[in-house]
Amino acid sequence: MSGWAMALFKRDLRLSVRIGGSALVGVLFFLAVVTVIPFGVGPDLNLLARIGPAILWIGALLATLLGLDRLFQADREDGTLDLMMMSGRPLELVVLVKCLAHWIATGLPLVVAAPLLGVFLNLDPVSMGAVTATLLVGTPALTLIGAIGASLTVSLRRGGLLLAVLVIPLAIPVLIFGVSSADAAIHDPVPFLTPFLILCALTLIAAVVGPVASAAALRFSSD
Amino acid sequence: MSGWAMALFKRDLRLSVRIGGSALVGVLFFLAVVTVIPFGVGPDLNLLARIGPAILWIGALLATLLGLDRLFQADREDGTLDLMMMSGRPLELVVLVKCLAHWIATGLPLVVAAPLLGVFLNLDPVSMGAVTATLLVGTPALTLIGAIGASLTVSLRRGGLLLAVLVIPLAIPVLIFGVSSADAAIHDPVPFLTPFLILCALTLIAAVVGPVASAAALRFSSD
Amino acid sequence: MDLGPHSGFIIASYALCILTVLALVAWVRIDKLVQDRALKELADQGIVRNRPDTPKQ
Amino acid sequence: MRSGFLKLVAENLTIDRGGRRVFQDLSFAVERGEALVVTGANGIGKSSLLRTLAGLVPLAAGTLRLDGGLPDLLPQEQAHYFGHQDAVKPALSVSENLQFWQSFAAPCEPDGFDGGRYTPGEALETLGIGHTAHLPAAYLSAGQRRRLSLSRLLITPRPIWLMDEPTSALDKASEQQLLGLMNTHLDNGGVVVTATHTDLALNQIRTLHLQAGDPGKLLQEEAMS
Amino acid sequence: MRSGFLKLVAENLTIDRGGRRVFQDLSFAVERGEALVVTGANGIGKSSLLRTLAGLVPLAAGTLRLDGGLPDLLPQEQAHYFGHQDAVKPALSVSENLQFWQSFAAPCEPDGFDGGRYTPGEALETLGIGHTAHLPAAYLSAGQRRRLSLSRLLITPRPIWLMDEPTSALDKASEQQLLGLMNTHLDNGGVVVTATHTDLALNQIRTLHLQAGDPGKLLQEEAMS
Amino acid sequence: MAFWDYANPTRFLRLVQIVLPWLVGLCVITFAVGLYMSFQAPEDYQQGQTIRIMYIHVPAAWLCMMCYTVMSLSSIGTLVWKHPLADVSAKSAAPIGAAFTFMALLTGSLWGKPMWGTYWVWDARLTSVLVLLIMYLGLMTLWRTMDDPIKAGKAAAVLTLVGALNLPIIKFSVDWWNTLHQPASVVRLDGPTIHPDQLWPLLVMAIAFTLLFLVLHLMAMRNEILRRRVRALRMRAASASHPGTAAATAQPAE
Ligand code: HEM
Ligand SMILES: Nc1ncnc2c1ncn2[C@@H]1O[C@H](COP(=O)(O)OP(=O)(O)OP(=O)(O)O)[C@@H](O)[C@H]1O
Ligand SMILES: Nc1ncnc2c1ncn2[C@@H]1O[C@H](COP(=O)(O)OP(=O)(O)OP(=O)(O)O)[C@@H](O)[C@H]1O
Ligand SMILES: [Mg+2]
Ligand SMILES: [Mg+2]
Repeated sequence: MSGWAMALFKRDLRLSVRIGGSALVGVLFFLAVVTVIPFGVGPDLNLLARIGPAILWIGALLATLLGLDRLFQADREDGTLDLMMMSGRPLELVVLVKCLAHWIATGLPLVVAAPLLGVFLNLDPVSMGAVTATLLVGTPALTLIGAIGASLTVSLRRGGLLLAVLVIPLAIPVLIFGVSSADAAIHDPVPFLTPFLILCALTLIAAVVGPVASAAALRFSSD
Repeated sequence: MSGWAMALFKRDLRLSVRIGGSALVGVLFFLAVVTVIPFGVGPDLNLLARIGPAILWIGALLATLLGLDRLFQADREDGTLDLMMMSGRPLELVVLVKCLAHWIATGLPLVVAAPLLGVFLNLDPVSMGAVTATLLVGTPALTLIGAIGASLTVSLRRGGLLLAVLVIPLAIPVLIFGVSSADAAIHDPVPFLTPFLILCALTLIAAVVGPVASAAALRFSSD
Repeated sequence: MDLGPHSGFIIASYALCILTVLALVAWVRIDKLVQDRALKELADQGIVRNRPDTPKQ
Repeated sequence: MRSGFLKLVAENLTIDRGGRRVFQDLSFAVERGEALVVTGANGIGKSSLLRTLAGLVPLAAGTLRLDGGLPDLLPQEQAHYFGHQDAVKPALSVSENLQFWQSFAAPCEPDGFDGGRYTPGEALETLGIGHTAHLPAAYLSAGQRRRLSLSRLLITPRPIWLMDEPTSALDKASEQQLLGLMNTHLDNGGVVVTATHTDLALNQIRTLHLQAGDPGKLLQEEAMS
Repeated sequence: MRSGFLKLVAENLTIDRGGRRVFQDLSFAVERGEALVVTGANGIGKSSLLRTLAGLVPLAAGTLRLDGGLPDLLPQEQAHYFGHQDAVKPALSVSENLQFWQSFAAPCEPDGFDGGRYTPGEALETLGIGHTAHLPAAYLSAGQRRRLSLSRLLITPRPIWLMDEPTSALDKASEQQLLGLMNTHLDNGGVVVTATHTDLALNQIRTLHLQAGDPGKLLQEEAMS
Repeated sequence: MAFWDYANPTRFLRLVQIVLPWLVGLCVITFAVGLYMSFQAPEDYQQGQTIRIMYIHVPAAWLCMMCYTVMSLSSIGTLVWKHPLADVSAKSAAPIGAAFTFMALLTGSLWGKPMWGTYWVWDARLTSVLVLLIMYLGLMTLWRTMDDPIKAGKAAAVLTLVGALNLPIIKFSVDWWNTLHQPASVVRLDGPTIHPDQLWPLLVMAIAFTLLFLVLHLMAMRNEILRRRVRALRMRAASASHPGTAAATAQPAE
């Protein structure tokens, strides 16, 4: 990473860590969603084990998307975003670096927390490993796709919910392949690798489409 | 309602309707969550019907809580909240009226949408009716309890997720009795009325505790 | 005309579709009325467009 | 100088903000018809003082009372606060904004103070934005929004006006108009407390100059004109 | 007056904001060593003009170029923007804030402009907030934050300074210091474009007074010494 | 006259004024004929009378996809050519598209109950239509939430185009996920497989639906242009009486 990108990366990471532990809030939300579902569904352990990977994925999806609203908003509100656009650095890369830092601060903790939460859901070690692996590969895609929503709603105060609504349709393929490769790992006959590779491909696509669309939206929103 | 309360109520309702249809965003999020869950859980209609009431309740819980972050924040950011505290009106009542307006604008549409979403989850008419009835009685409690979170996070920009994390533990009793009375209506042997009455009681308690705690938090946050 | 055992579904789908279309028509018509009224209100205050033929932007 | 009964008295005010003492043992009194102009360098505590008078920042020590006001109301319930934020809702029309505040804020007219009692329409006309009454407030320019915010002070009579840099972001013409309104309020028997960086042409001025000093004491009070 | 090559040229600028035309066919040029002071009533479009020069508001028509600048950079990439917002992160320390901007913003020193090249430490010292370097920026008062924001302009040399009401919220002493810095920048061969409601004591001033008028003709430009 | 000359909203309004009555008439006639034909058509040997639902279900389903195509093309117009009518077109197409999607879902579910025994299954095609509905509604919300129409148009254009990329992905991934719905039988490489007695009413109804879309779209676009005029004029009204605080030229951009 060149100097400016590294500086940006470090700054964003520092901010995430220092400001009220965004990471913590994300993980707590994940935890809250995952614990609330058994209260609704009932304490049937077989059922929970069966829908466990789905619960973890849906929890991670919501936690990621709902935590993204401040990705650009904070920078916009204090004028930093304006200066970034004048900085002479390619905005697409700026977005990519910010997404990376954001994912490390908030996505990675979710991935780390997933196996622990898996215990609550009565997941066996294989499924736990599979879900964690798919989350590791898939959550970056969620962050990158979510960045599009974040830049579309950057000027709106009430971002969170709207962002999720806009982005969920875009994130559905990621969810499908995430859950289906986790399921594939559990039910032996189906091959694990095919959906997993598709998931990887989706993440790579998102790494291109996300920053490009997001930078375009940010440019249009400047005013 | 006395004159000032009516004025406040009308104003808040007008604002919710005019500002980008907050109601619409909440319902859309509800729809999106309910749609996303089968992608995770799988398309098994029996399973979906079984966990249907839970899905609807969890969707409504999240939509309500995540939509609450602007309940006081908008008023705080533009200085309205300061003036409200100087207005010579009891802050508890102000909070209550605001919650009422907010529930009508965003909670009621969720209740109305619930039966439609029930179709996607293969709910039979009885469960649909039961879930809708429990939501009608229970969502006001969610709004009122959420108001506490909203006033605790009023000065924090990154409200949505944090609010949900703070409030979900408080809202779990509502969720439990909501889902269990909906389930009771479906599986005949268990009486429907007992959990339903408890749910009503919870709403009444929330109508007292919510505004009082919320007003206290708002007073402390003024600065 | 006999629509068979499922006539309810057929009639319901036609009826609901017609309702939806009517709602759409009502939406455009009412919207038009609202905008026309607003324009007229502004015109009464003497505020009219002064560049009737220049393209926007 | 007309001397009346209404009197805002602050005794030994001490304020902490963000865990830091902003000022300590500040005492002053302002009578009806008088304007207290608070001056001082950046960050010295002018806004904090005004927000304290408005009851928005809690007192760490000291007392604040309004002699001659309505006894069952707190001082801040008899005051208007006009600060940096406009409390204008862009989605409501100008008159909806104003009507809300008229119905919502309790008026207060103690003896010896005559609030004027403008209707919303009159207030908007007075401030020169009557023609915008039916437009959404979103269409107002910054200056017009500020005037809309100001008209709040005219429709609900309250004897004390707390104004934090009231002329900021106003051009010269609007500034004159504002000073006129403040002088009228003083003539009606009201009290004005205002923080400012510029000189204001008000009738009865007392200046409170805050300045950094020993932790203990930091004010000079002088009566002018 | 030193005359150099560097020249910011705006031709027939037209700006729409929020679907409304703010101004039309505005042309001017500022050379190195010159300050263009933009004045006018509230809401007339001063800030909009500066934001246009900063590339933040899209042009509806017209062109903007920097003669004598680096050819492969856009004009806004050779400019600093100092507006109402401070771009200060309260959670970072003062020097972390500054170091980030030093690494992030690309410097630009075209011929005939000497940027000075302060280190972050020197810049903070120059602005009198050196002692706060290791404090979180959250502890700064409004005026100190503004000075921190200003030090950004010193550490990354760029020839054009776009300053929107730079003296707002500053007390008298800080204002003098700011004017000194602006004059130094002009002497170094830079360009300053600033919007203001007050008079600024700068060396080489050209005034651009915006005022409402017939579409088309709306500006008086006068060169003052 | 080149199409480009209609770029001007005023001229576009004039054109609408002329074309609209004819279109409305044509639309009503086609609907009359189409509805008549669809109730005259013989019943299906498999699906019985419920085949009549097809004559509204399939056109609505086609139209909801076409509408998104129109929006995507308009979005390209907004972003690439900055065509002044493009975002007006995209914005006014969204509610219509949402309504058609709703109709397709509605008729499909009502057809599903007698055919499949349930109103809804999480099948590939059904689910992707549901996702399309969410996308329409999301776009509409985005438009409503941003008050500056120009900025809203650009933001929505970005989202529309990303969504357009996403739709085929959803279609394929969901296909992979679960399938139950009918395979294509009209638009096929080897020619339609359904009986001509059923095909004709279907085609007439499809034309009628397309005309309906055109009529509604033109009317909605006209409303949108008027709405922007009102907005511009109101902004001018806000400043008109006070040149001192007015912008330099108080001219509407619209
Ligand atoms: C809510 C449920 C349904 C939805 C959302 C839906 C959606 C669609 C869509 C999008 C198309 C157009 C596909 C294309 O042309 O590529 C279509 C066509 C069609 N649908 Fe459905 N459908 C639903 C239920 C049903 C049911 C229950 C039936 C009958 C059993 C049915 C029968 C058909 C037929 C015959 C076509 C025409 C296929 C062709 O010729 O291409 N649909 N539907
Ligand atoms: N919300 C707050 N929380 C904590 N501390 C604050 C807050 N607002 C201000 N302060 C601190 O209180 C002190 C006084 O600030 P205040 O805003 O009252 O100054 P001021 O005199 O109004 O300055 P200015 O001329 O810049 O308006 C400053 O040291 C500031 O850092
Ligand atoms: N973000 C925005 N979106 C839409 N319109 C805007 C925006 N900002 C300003 N305007 C409009 O553009 C016009 C010019 O505003 P601008 O802020 O440039 O004025 P100004 O001359 O800087 O005024 P002031 O002296 O109050 O700073 C005003 O009519 C304003 O309503
Ligand atoms: Mg202050
Ligand atoms: Mg300005």
